[in-house]
Amino acid sequence: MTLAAGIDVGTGAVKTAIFRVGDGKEEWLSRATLRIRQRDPMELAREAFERTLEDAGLKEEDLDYIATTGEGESIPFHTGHFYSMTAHARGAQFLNPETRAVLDCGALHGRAIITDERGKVLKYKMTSQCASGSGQFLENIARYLGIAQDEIGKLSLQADDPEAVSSICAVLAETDVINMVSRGISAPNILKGIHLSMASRLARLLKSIGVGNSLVMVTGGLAKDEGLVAAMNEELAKIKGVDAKVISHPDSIYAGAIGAALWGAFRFDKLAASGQLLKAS
Amino acid sequence: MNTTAKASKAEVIKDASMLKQKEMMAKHYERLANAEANGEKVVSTFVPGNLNELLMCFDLVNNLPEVNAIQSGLRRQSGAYVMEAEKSGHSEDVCTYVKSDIGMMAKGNIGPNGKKLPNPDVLMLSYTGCFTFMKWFELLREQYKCETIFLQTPYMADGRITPNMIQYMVKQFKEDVIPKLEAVSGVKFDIDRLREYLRKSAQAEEDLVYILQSSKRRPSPIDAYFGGIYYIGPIFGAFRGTDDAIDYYRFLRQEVDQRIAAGLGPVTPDGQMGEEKYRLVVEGPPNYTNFRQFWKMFYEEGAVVVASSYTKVGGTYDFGFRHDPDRPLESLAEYCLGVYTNRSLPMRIEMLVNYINEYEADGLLINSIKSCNSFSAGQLLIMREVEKRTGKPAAFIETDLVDPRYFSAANVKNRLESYFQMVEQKRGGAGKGVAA
Amino acid sequence: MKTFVGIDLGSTTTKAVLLDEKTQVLGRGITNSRSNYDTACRVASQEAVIDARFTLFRRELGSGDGDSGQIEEFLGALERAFRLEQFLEQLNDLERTCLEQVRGERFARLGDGVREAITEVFRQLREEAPALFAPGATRKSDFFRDIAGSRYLTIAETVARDAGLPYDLLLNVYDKSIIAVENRPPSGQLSDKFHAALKRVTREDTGMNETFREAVERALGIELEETYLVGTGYGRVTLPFSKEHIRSEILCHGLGAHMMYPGTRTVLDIGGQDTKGIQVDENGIVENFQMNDRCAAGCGRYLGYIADEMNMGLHELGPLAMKSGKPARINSTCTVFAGAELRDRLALGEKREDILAGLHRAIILRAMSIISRSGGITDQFTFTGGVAKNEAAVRELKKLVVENYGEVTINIDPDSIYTGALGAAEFARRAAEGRMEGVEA
Amino acid sequence: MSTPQTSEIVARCQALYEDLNFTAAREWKEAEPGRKVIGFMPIYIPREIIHAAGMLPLGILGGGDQLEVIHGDAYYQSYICRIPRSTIELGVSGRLDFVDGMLFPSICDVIRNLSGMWKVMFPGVYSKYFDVPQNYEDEVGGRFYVNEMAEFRRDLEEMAGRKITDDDLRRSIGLYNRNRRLIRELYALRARTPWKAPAAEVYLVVRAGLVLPVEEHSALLEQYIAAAEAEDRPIRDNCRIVLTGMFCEQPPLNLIKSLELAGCYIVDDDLLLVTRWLIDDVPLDGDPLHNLSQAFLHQSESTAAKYEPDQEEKGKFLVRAVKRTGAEGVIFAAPSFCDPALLDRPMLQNVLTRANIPFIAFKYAENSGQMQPIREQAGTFADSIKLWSAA
Ligand SMILES: Nc1ncnc2c1ncn2[C@@H]1O[C@H](COP(=O)(O)OP(=O)(O)O)[C@@H](O)[C@H]1O
Ligand SMILES: Nc1ncnc2c1ncn2[C@@H]1O[C@H](COP(=O)(O)OP(=O)(O)O)[C@@H](O)[C@H]1O
Ligand code: SF4
Ligand code: SF4
Ligand code: SF4
Repeated sequence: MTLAAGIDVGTGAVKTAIFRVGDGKEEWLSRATLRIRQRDPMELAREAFERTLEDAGLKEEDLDYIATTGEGESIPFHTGHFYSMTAHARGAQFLNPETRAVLDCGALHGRAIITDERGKVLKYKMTSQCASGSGQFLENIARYLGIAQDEIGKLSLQADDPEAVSSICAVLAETDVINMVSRGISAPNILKGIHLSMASRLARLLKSIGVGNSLVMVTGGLAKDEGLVAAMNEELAKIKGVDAKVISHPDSIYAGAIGAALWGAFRFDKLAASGQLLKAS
Repeated sequence: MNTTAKASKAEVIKDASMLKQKEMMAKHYERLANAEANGEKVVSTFVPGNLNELLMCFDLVNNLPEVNAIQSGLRRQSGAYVMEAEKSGHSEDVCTYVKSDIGMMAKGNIGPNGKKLPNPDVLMLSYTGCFTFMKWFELLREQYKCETIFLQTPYMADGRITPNMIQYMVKQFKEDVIPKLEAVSGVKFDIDRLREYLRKSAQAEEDLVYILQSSKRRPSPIDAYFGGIYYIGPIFGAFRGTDDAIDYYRFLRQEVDQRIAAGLGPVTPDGQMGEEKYRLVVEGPPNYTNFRQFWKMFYEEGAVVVASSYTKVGGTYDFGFRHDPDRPLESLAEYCLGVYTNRSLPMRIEMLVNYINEYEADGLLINSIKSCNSFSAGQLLIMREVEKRTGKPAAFIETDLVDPRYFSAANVKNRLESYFQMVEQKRGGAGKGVAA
Repeated sequence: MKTFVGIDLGSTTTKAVLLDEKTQVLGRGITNSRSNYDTACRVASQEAVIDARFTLFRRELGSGDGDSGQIEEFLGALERAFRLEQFLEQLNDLERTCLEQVRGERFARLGDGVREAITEVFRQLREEAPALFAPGATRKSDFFRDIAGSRYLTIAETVARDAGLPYDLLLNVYDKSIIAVENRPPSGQLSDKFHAALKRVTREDTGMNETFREAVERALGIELEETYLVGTGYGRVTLPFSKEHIRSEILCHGLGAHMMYPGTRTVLDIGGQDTKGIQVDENGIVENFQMNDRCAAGCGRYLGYIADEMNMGLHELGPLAMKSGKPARINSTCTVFAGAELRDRLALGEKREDILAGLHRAIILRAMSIISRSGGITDQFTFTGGVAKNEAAVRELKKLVVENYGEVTINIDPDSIYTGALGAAEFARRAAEGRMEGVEA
Repeated sequence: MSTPQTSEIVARCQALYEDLNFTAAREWKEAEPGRKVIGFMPIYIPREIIHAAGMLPLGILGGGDQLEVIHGDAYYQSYICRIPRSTIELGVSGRLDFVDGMLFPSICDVIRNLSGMWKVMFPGVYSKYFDVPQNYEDEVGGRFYVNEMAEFRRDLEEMAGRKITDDDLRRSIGLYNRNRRLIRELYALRARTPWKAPAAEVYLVVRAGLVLPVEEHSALLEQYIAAAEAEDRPIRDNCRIVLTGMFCEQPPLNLIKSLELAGCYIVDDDLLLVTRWLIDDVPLDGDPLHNLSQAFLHQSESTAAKYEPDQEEKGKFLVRAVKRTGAEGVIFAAPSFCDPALLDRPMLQNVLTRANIPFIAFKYAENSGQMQPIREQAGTFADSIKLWSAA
């Protein structure tokens, strides 16, 4: 039996997960998530990690491998680091084994990943420079509109005449939105407009890496946003030669942490088998 | 179309040239659509440095991807095409003309008449004034796997055409371009046929120059940018060297003469333009996705464009160049070398300065196109220099040719209004003396 | 008396200036721009009127033979009292709105807990309010949204924890309500509030005497007639005015800067979303201008994101950056990624003040490019817009101006944020005089 | 003199790299009266002709990530790449005031237009747009190119006040042949044992050649190769990649370092192409200009800057590079807003896909500061090659 923890330090939140792996089983013991709000992410990572240990009834020295991902490279107590797309691909695979593509929508970047049945990253692409299609932007707008995170999706689904956000820049788009409000456009239509513009960017990413007709799992902070998922499906349906379906999972936000933990266990076993035993921390 | 202005006499005659152009375009697209059925071979080529007369010598039908992109822009389809190209892996950063074309191919290559455009039998890559052309046709070649003929036009970097340049181009014609065109088309090259076409070109060119220079008058009878774009269509496209082009420019010249006689200004999509308040020289291509809206921002404020550089991309005729039947290949070379975007930056500055002076303009407006490095890189220096040399103010706006995402109406309008108000204020201020 | 109003509807703030017939500034008002331009204009104008009243008080009091120190002390007390009245009024409105919010179905299942928590938050807010307006107190900002907001968030965090409620919930109630409150046009009679403030001052016994009261009453009696109004600014296209009441912000900034410093030849304005370089002639007439392109990198909003990220007030950024000895080299001024860059660098162990100083330098570098585009700097150079309030930005600017253009006079007015509105007010005055100089109606 | 360590050599090169005032070139010029320096931009210039005139060819590759660009930005819209603006900044700020001439090779519209801008902005300086043929027939493009070079030679003769003899040219060609040979050797060394010659070091060492006289640079290359071979360095569990697509604006050094940190050994690249443009020795006998022209037409590197007349050959050079160096993948890194590089990329990617070679792609600017996204992408690429190659 191998015990491994995954710590995913994002720009929006820290996510942790602990797994017990062995005998062909992958057992998810505990989890935690903490929003990063004006606090040192490294401190938060420690805090989330402690909570996860406590919930699993474990101590740090029980663990065989502590894997970080995301921006967790500099966490002092890790055993190894996996890059975030590596981790998300594996995490999504765990959440739904049918997954062949992953769309990681975080606070600043969107990442599209094509995987195989083992969670191997075959191809991927990230959104570039400009941030108008980012989670951060959506969050800002929602705050401006006075809408809570978990309401965004539901409201967006009610849109009847989405208003396109034209600006390429998040700052200018903010003004666009302010103009919309003053023109009396309803919140659902505004949100849906933003969702569609984000979705269209993400769909382009997916298409450009050859998504074909895979099942696409959304992971990351925005996975909970059913409005975005719906918009994604609409945008993908518009693309010729693509017959992909986008789904989410209640635990999608943990995909990075899950993937890191599972790869950690995998790596530990592999190294153990070759006689190079590792010691956590 | 606004129908209220249709009643005036000028309108009716105006329609003669417009109808002629419409009919020419429709016929051409029809010919393209039926090329395969009719056993005609199709050549794709570019506007700047296009060799229409030469291509006609081989009975090739001329298809211009740039013009298709413009059409897609005007029809508001380019946005989707550009996105399509980006979906298939093209960068957001690069020229949207290319992406519009590639997206259009991916979406079935439907022309403006709703019929499928034919696959080219040959790509005539006249690489004039823009490096992007090279990549564009490499991409098309990858798709169509057809013969690609390459014609390099050296850049007029030092403001002059050297014998080495002419020699290089003529050599390319003789040793590469013509033999390959003969092979593709199965038609033997006949230099006398070329001479005849060139003669016709020169005739139409004469009228075009007359029309474009009519804007030196006050009020200007034409808008040399928004209107000018329609006027250059036939001669920059598939009609140079044809009788159709001769007729079209004759009609147009008559219409312009009538407007001059009546003391009228340009006709806009909303009818006869009101008082001419500002005279501008414009540098840079227009925006096609919001063409009407863009134009309206000018004529609403009483601004008329009296000269533009964009109407020189398919050939610079106003400095005296004409296609010359007596020196056929040399004159084709000179034509390619002389197009606006193949002129060095100092030459462009000089040209714009002269336009401002000769056409008595209030200033320079630069429409900087995100897509087009050939035009845009260096425009801010052009602006500075033209201001310095003419003492007239310049304004700078940014849009794109066919990518609607880069047209921000509020932004453009804000700058234009500020600019017009500034010109106005300066005029008022100049006579006022020192204020409080 | 006749007044001429200029309103500058900026992307971040809306400013109003009231001029009298002698081109003297009577009052200035500012508020944050919001979704409802109409309201923003009304609030800013009202603020300018309030400020104008204080000018009139000062004029009335000054015409008597009072001791000037005493007068200033009194006016200071009166102003604080007035602001406190205003604050409490808005606070009450906010509380009502918040309580209405939680009647919605979303909160039904949480029962009375939420209502109690909110009441508790507001109780504490009210309790500490007088201290916020005590003599010498510094506030995070002058806008209700900012003052109330930051205190609400702090208090709500503790209250939520104690009550076992999710903090995000209280946050959301606030977000929803503040919009409603902000977008309600100002109501109630100003004179009532002045009287209430007077009463408060009387109670506090700040050496007010009957002459003072009479002077104030006299000043309140003067009618302020809005003779002509001109609007300008980013929201110009959507301004609630007709075309003859609108001027381009470029012209207004040029003219405004000229009025403040008649020797001005170059103006730099850094606002929330745009940076402008303007060249004017000896009459304040614009000769040339350049603005940032469509990318809003390096404008004032950038500082806003940074301030949010650090949970600091905008006016605290400058002083912190001034402490840096070794500014970090920052190349990207993308507003949206500013926060990420900040975190990145903090994680690498760079000091907050060094990063901040680097960010300020980056903004100014961009502004320098825009000035360079518009034709460089000639004597005198005037810096306007909200960012001119930021000392760290000013320091970098001064350094770079000297390095690139030599010793030129650099003007920065404490009221530089009102430059556009001032120019607009002057256009209004000229328009009313029939001097439609330079601009066609 | 004892053989220096790699660290000493690299430190010297790094200092040259960071010196935005080109002190080394200034010193060279001042050392003897009448010396002249000719600056050139990427991508290819026959440096031999400049050298034969007794002048120093000086590579001007933009301002990197340390130059504060103020005036340069005033001349360019935000959607144009960085290199022209930082180059203008170098000019306007007086950092190039010792340069007697500037060459703008034919590579794209941006550099092409910059040649005209230079004429307007710095009227006292010799400036030339250096047009190269895209037609590779000896009699057509070859003839044109020889004539262009002859014109350039005449210009330089005028500046130098003396003739450039064929023997001068031959001697210079010989020196540059040796320099190119050494660089090829260095690249081969790195491809064999990438841990011995980290990409950032190789870059710095080669880049020094753009500011040093060729004789001096060749000696430096020799020293570095010897030192690198001799030094023991730990081998890391990295994958091997070919880095391509950057042919003009150079990435910041941090980007190159980040790639190796994220687990990718760079075993081939197209950085600083001018130093390796000609892939074989240029013959010394016969007419030197003709030989240079022949080498250009028939023995030169394939890049996005060139038209590939043969559709079949398009992109094959990359596949060959991967095979030659035993690479496991390709990383495309292109300057943001670089039309030629970015338009070329999909075609090259199609070739790689057909050849079953994995690749990733991203953009950068010479002053990119945020390496996090790049590390992440390269790291994932390395992860995917490493984790699963065994699984
Ligand atoms: N409960 C939620 N519902 C909707 N969106 C959320 C929720 N929680 C977080 N987010 C969004 O997710 C983003 C953070 O995602 P995350 O995956 O942590 O980003 P990253 O991995 O880039 O740090 C935030 O910007 C926020 O918009
Ligand atoms: N007290 C202050 N200290 C520092 N910066 C400030 C202050 N007030 C405003 N600013 C800056 O000024 C910007 C707004 O400037 P302003 O001229 O009002 O813009 P706009 O006209 O676009 O609304 C803000 O984004 C902020 O960065
Ligand atoms: S356009 Fe906006 S999001 Fe994009 S780089 Fe500029 S400021 Fe950032
Ligand atoms: S870069 Fe300009 S000239 Fe070249 S293809 Fe694009 S739009 Fe045309
Ligand atoms: S980076 Fe690309 S676009 Fe920029 S100058 Fe170089 S080749 Fe041209």
